Amino acid sequence: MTTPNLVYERPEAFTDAPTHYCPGCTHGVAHRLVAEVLDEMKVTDRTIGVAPVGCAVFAYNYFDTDFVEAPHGRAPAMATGIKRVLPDRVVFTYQGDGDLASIGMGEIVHAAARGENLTVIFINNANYGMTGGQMAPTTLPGMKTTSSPNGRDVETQGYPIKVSEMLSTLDGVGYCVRRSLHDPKNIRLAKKAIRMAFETQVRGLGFSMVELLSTCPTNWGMTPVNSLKFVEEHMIPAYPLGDYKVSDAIKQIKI
Amino acid sequence: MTTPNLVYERPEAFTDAPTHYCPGCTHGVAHRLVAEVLDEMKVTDRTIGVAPVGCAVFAYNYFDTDFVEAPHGRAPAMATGIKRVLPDRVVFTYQGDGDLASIGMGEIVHAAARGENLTVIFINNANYGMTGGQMAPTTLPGMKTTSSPNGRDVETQGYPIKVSEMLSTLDGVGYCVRRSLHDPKNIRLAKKAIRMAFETQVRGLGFSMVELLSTCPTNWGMTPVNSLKFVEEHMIPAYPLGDYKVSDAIKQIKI
Amino acid sequence: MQKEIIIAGFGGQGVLFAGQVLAYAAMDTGKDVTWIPSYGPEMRGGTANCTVVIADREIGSPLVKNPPLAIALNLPSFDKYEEALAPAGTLIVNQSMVDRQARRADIHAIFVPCNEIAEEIGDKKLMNMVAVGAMLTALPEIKIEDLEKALEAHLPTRHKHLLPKNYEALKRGYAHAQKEWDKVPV
Amino acid sequence: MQKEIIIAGFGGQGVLFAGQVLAYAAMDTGKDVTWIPSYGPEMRGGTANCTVVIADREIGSPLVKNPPLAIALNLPSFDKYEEALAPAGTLIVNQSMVDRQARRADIHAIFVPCNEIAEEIGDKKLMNMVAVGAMLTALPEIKIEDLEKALEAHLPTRHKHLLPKNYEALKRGYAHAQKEWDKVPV
Amino acid sequence: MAVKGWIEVSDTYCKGCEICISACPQAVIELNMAQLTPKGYHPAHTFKDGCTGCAICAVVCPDAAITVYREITKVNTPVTA
Amino acid sequence: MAVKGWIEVSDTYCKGCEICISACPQAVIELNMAQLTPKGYHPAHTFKDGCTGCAICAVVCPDAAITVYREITKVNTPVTA
Amino acid sequence: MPKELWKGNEAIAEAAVRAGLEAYFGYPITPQTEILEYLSRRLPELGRAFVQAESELGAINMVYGAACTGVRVMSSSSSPGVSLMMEGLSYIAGTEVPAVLVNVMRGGPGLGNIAPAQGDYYQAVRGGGHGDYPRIVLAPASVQEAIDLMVLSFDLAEKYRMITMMILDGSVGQMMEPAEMPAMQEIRRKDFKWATNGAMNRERRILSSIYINPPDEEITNLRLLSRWKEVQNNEVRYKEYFLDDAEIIVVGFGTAGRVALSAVREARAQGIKVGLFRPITVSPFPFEALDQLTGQARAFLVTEMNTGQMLDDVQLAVRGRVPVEFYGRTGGVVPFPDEILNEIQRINTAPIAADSDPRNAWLMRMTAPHSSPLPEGEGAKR
Amino acid sequence: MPKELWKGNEAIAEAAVRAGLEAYFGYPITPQTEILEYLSRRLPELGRAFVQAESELGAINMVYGAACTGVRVMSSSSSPGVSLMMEGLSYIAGTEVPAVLVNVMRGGPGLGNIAPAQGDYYQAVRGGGHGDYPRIVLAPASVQEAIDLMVLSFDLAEKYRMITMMILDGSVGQMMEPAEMPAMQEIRRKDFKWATNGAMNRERRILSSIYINPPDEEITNLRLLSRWKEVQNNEVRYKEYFLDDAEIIVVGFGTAGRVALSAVREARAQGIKVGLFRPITVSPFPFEALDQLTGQARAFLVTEMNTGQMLDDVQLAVRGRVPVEFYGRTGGVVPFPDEILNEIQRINTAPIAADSDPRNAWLMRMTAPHSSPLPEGEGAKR
Ligand SMILES: Cc1ncc(C[n+]2csc(CCOP(=O)(O)OP(=O)(O)O)c2C)c(N)n1
Ligand SMILES: Cc1ncc(C[n+]2csc(CCOP(=O)(O)OP(=O)(O)O)c2C)c(N)n1
Ligand code: SF4
Ligand code: SF4
Ligand code: SF4
Ligand code: SF4
Ligand code: SF4
Ligand code: SF4
Ligand SMILES: [Mg+2]
Ligand SMILES: [Mg+2]
Repeated sequence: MTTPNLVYERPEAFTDAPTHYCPGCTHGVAHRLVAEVLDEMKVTDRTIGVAPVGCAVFAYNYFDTDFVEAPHGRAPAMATGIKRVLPDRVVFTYQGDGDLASIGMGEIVHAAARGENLTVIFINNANYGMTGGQMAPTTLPGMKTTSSPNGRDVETQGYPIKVSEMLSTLDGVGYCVRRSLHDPKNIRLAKKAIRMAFETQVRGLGFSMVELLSTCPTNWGMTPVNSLKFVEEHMIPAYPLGDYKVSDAIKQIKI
Repeated sequence: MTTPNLVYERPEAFTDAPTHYCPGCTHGVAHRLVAEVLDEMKVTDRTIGVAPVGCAVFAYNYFDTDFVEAPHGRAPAMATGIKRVLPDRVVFTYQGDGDLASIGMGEIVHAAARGENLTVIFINNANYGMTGGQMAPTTLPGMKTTSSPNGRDVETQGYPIKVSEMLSTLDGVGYCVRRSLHDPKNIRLAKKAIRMAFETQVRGLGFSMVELLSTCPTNWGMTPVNSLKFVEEHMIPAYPLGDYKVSDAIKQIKI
Repeated sequence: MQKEIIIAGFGGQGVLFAGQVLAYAAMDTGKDVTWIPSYGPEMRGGTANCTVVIADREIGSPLVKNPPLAIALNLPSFDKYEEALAPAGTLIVNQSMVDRQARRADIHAIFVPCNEIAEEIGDKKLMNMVAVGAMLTALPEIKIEDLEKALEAHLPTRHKHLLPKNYEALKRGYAHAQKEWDKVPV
Repeated sequence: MQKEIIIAGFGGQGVLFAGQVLAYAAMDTGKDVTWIPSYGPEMRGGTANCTVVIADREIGSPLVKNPPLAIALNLPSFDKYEEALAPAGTLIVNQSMVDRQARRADIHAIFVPCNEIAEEIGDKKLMNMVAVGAMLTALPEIKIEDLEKALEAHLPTRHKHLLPKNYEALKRGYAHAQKEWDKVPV
Repeated sequence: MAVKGWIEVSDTYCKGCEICISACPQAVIELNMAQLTPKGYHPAHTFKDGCTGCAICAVVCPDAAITVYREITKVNTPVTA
Repeated sequence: MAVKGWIEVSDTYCKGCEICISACPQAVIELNMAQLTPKGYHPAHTFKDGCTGCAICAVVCPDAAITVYREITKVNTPVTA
Repeated sequence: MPKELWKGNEAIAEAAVRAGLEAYFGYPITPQTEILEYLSRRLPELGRAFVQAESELGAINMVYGAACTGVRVMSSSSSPGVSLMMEGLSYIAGTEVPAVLVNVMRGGPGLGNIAPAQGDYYQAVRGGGHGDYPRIVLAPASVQEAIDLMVLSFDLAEKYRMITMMILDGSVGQMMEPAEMPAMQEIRRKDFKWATNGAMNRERRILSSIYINPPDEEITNLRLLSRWKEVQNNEVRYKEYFLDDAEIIVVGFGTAGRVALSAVREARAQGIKVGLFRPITVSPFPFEALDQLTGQARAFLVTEMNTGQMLDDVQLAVRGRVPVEFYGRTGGVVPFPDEILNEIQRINTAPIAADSDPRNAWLMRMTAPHSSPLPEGEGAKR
Repeated sequence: MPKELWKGNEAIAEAAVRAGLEAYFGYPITPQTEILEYLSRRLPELGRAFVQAESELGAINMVYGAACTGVRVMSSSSSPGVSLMMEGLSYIAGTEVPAVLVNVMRGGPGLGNIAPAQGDYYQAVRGGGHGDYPRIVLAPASVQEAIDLMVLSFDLAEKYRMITMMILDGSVGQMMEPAEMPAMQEIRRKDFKWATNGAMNRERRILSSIYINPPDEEITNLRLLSRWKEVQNNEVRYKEYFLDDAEIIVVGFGTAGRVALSAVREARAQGIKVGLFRPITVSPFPFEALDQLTGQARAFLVTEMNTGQMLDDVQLAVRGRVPVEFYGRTGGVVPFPDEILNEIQRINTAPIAADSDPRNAWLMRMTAPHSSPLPEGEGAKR
């Protein structure tokens, strides 16, 4: 912020490390938005992040905050452990759809049900990026992955789980919304949601989660730009964007 | 059915073994209803039950069907394993609220999401009966248990999980309803629901679950009769009875 | 010195507490002691028992197969521990709940109508203390006063008003057993 | 007989397939063979290499530290395997992608402009086959015809029409290397 | 109306929980304090006339301890809960 | 209107994914085929005038590779996505 | 502090509180639920953290999270629940954060039963989780020892940044014994240089068990092993009874060890030169002490409430120099002193050979119709 | 069948299919995901069951369920995933149903890395789950062996109603070698007298691991152990190389074993009388064969890709009669033959003492600045 005519620069809450993500992967966008929110809220020095097992396993390299790395799916439990002993710190998990919605289903539901004051950034990219593109609980019906080689057959391989809708049934949830990262407008909305989620936490208003529709150009076998189109044309219809739960107290928050 | 003037007798699908349940515990009623439905549908000899860890751990002693005993919470996974290799058998799990809604949350959500053709009998008695009355995910706010000695404090111990409501958000679910066992009318409705759930299974219409509000006189510290009143006065308001999901195909079923 | 005692009866008969009082008394008089309940699925009803070992050295096994001293508050316990008792051991039997004589000749079976005595005192529940009192006749290492002190020190405050009756139960049990011993051909 | 070969290059250069063709040829001529890729987080891009061991007996280690024979399809691989090569070993270097001479004097570095040759044949991708062909000059146990047969037998059907060009690549590589050997002071 | 029925309570199964007692619309059941089952419970029994064979007691009994009969007027097929 | 802006694309971060290119409302970005980043990508750059400093490219860039500037008319405080 | 009569499980819970336990995460399971129940009341009372987790998997990962912040944290469970913690334990070990776990073992495998057992020795000391990692394992045999070792657990875990596990069985958990509680320790949060508790006024920190580059992981493995050597040098603990002139040495831990004490006393009374060696740290195992005792011993008798697990470690220490015999009861059966006495007498009189697997002879005796302590004919039954 | 070039993981999958695999339940994890991916195509094609489970916990319990029906069923995973299966494995063992599990081990502990490792030996052979239970563990060193042992796994699991686990590492999983596939076995559902597949025309059956009465559980434990003795008598497998006149005997399983083969050959070429013993069944471990070899050996060298796990078993067999030395690489590092050759040469020339823990000397060598194979100075670093 030294140059007076600066309009946008890399957030301070980011480290200098280039990410290991594939070119065009919107994990990067999600990271940037979190970093921007940490900057705005000036909480970087009291934030502890919890990285998942998934493509974001190295998330700890990119944020200028303390970080721990959880076993696959267990980030909400680790975050609970941290938050319970350090209630004045800001604790967030960053989890993929395999991590959160498959192996970690028990942990996320219960962190939500307990109303843990945590913020969860949930990256729904409809597959297991890190292990090479297997089916995730969020894989679209008919979508080909390396473990649904003929396209996901809902009869034998199950139906997609709409995580935001599901978690919103829980009383411990303060804020639960779905956003997308496929274009500038939606990215701006996603950032606002992330901000609200962190605000929910710092005010002690319960569990907060932002589900972000994200791309996986590498495993989808598409260019980054086509991946964004895929999100718009196929993911959003299956996973409608919107506010699934915003408690009254949170609706009052002005930012 | 040898005596012509017989109005009611012990179901055939029951073995002769007296149950180990405490006097007045409605686990027994739930058992009897399942047995009656197996009788009516004449499927006893092709049914495989999956017992949980919980007070119903010995359920296998009471039904005249093949039975397996699952690790705590994993009955839906075991049932999936059985059903996938024996799709023409009738497979049901019988699970408590600790088993299904706490430790086994991941397994039940995913069996439901996959639309496994299983029937789940879910006994919600608001505590862990078998281990001596600890808090369950379904324990009512303020309710005293041996692990919420001052009454469940929702701020630190979380909010009750409404399992039927939550699972009904999943597309793989065909039939999901909540009933109660506290009086004759509701018991009759519960039995109808159990019948519908098994019908859902044998027709291959997806995952079916009946949540049954049940008593635990021993750990609630009440007489059996007062326990039934507690269900009516306190449980039902917190866990409204009703049909949470009945797929169109199932609505067509006439029994 | 080491003494092993089993106290057995139905769930509601105060078996575990009786053992605990004994353990407190032993501890307060400077002895080492272990108290261990039988636990298990039976916990939720049915029979209950506890084993108390009192010694003036580090105690090894807290469980004993053939105790030299036992209390049987009901018939199933009588059946079981009459058999298990060490030769020449003493078995305090709650006469109010059994309808037979002892079978073994190599043990001392001391019959005490615990229920009746307790009812005479005015509190049926003190039946267990009657039996403990009786047992002290075969456990010279612990005195009635030790038990009284233990009760005073460890009875929950809300039950403190029951102390006098507890003392009476101990004494009545002791006295009755004393008389029974006199009948025993030594 | 045992021969260890490492083939290394960028991810897209067909390194793994080159090794597999070699492995097929070895297998089809009755030899024992192992093919092992370097795998790991690098898989998703960057460098790749595979090790092929050919022998006429049960193969021990499928990995070798100092191979007697290697192909370096790019500069980082040249750097790495020039150092690792066993003394007196042969390194086939893709001259099209490196801009320096060999540093070690105790090895045979055979430079082959694989990209250019492949482009001459009309398919840039066959660069790997050019290199393999070149390598055969140092691997008398496998004949060009063995490789051709292996390609024919194992190339996916949809690529079968590319066989002639593959053969040509092998031969051109071989021929070029042959000439290079002639320059080597023996 | 006023059909005549009767029930049999099994000693093996009844645990004396009193649920049938509170459910019986005719209030004809009580615990038999004079009897102890092998498991040590006072079992339920009808202590006066008036049972209609409505089977409500059987429907609520957690231990499937009750068999219900009704006087034959026509041949019934058993109904279940 | 028609503010004048410019961007800087960091060599360290840009992976040549082309997302900024397709997002730029002024269509002034392309990959620089003449350049290779240390990681081996062709980085994005503006190839003609017309950048308004709208920052849309920065908002969509997954690698926070773009810094955006705008000609000073008044002193701006930076806005973020 | 004066002695009080404490129930094992509650004593463990209170001792942890006094040692500065700041957070407990657990899930009910018999026979250790009293620990959880006790703390569900006690910790909130003190303003400290208590969470009944959704599962043991949740619990161990909450422990993991809290441990990363540098506070004293624990969980407790029993056999099946502990099995569910294996991944988490391996992560904790790989991250080198201190954590304390209590396993009140029960009869297994599988659901088994809730009676006292020692079948999880292997899991505890050999590591049921994946990968190479050392962990300290303490085995109390009495309530007082459980209290003392509970406090020690936190100290050791912190000192070595290592999982410290206490294994006991339900009989110690359910038993009451006179015991002295330590004084209440004040909670002072130590400023560990590794703790991730928010990067205020310092460089940020990362805690993870990932070493994507194998050589880095190898260095980590060797660092863990080097630290383990320190533990082996400094922390071995055991108790000896009647060993001065003992020719037969009984080795048993926890309840099996104290039952053996009764048998040894009886045998001594009968004039048999027998002593008892009771490991308190089963990991680090007292290899050296046993090595030295091998000089004086004519035979060892290992007694466990399992089918022979610590037996391996005793054999590793004895290295075939004298016979090692085995006597076990399993599945929740607690041996009585007379059974062990029988074995001592047998060893004292019968000639025995140093066989490579003493389980064989034991199994034969257990399943033989005459000598077996099992109910008549049961040995052979399904 | 003619030989084909097979990739280890895919070969395992196809071999299982040919052995009659009726159902696979698994969860992706590197470096074994190809097994799952292969079967996700292959099994549905054959009308057999494939489910990508929600987790390894789900997977093992699906395996458990299917195993109860008597069909051939398996799962596969890698280290952290296998740790999550410990409770389920213990239940399966306690229920005595046959199940097959493949662990393609990776660097650990914790998340570690995905490189080849053998750090889960203890977990596999000593039992990472709670309670006493035996299990068969096979360790292939080549693709052909993996195929053959895969088929054998199902046979053994069924024959002994026991978990059969195959442990290998990512290098075998990723390697291609010429191998012969067995013929496709027809699926005939055997009518096991214990299978819970619906009580049509027979008495109903119950499968459970609960034995609430400790004596019943004890009988079960002894039954399992008796059956294990049978396995020990019948199923021990190993491979010997150059042992006839060997004075130094290298012992290694899986990849470490085959790397050692190269070293042994080289040492032989140098005139050193060295041989290789490669256990194929690491459980039952070939105690007897090693016991006998101890007669001829001057020293043993155990080599593993961990910090010394099978080492315990070798020491249990050798019983201190001759020195046992250790050389390990860990954390995903695969040793090269020359490293093992160095060790052989060292043992051949330097005088060595039979120390009780050969890990000590190894650790010293690994962390010493000069002799260490680690990058300069790394041994001491955090
Ligand atoms: C217990 C365990 N099981 C499986 C794995 C392997 N694994 C690593 S990442 C991953 C899935 C990641 O997918 P997702 O959470 O959707 O994240 P993404 O990579 O798509 O961002 C899996 C299965 C593991 N590391 N640990
Ligand atoms: C892995 C594991 N954790 C914990 C337990 C202990 N346990 C047995 S039953 C039970 C809870 C039972 O409660 P619920 O499922 O509600 O059944 P209920 O007894 O109330 O019918 C628990 C925690 C166990 N057996 N296994
Ligand atoms: S694999 Fe997919 S999700 Fe992972 S970094 Fe690459 S594009 Fe992103
Ligand atoms: S403890 Fe409760 S749930 Fe269990 S049998 Fe008794 S009353 Fe029923
Ligand atoms: S409801 Fe059943 S168990 Fe209860 S008292 Fe009546 S007959 Fe007996
Ligand atoms: S059948 Fe009806 S009337 Fe007769 S006892 Fe039962 S509830 Fe009462
Ligand atoms: S969006 Fe970012 S990373 Fe992608 S090309 Fe543009 S500047 Fe480079
Ligand atoms: S700032 Fe706006 S106009 Fe300028 S390059 Fe970026 S997107 Fe295009
Ligand atoms: Mg994903
Ligand atoms: Mg319950």
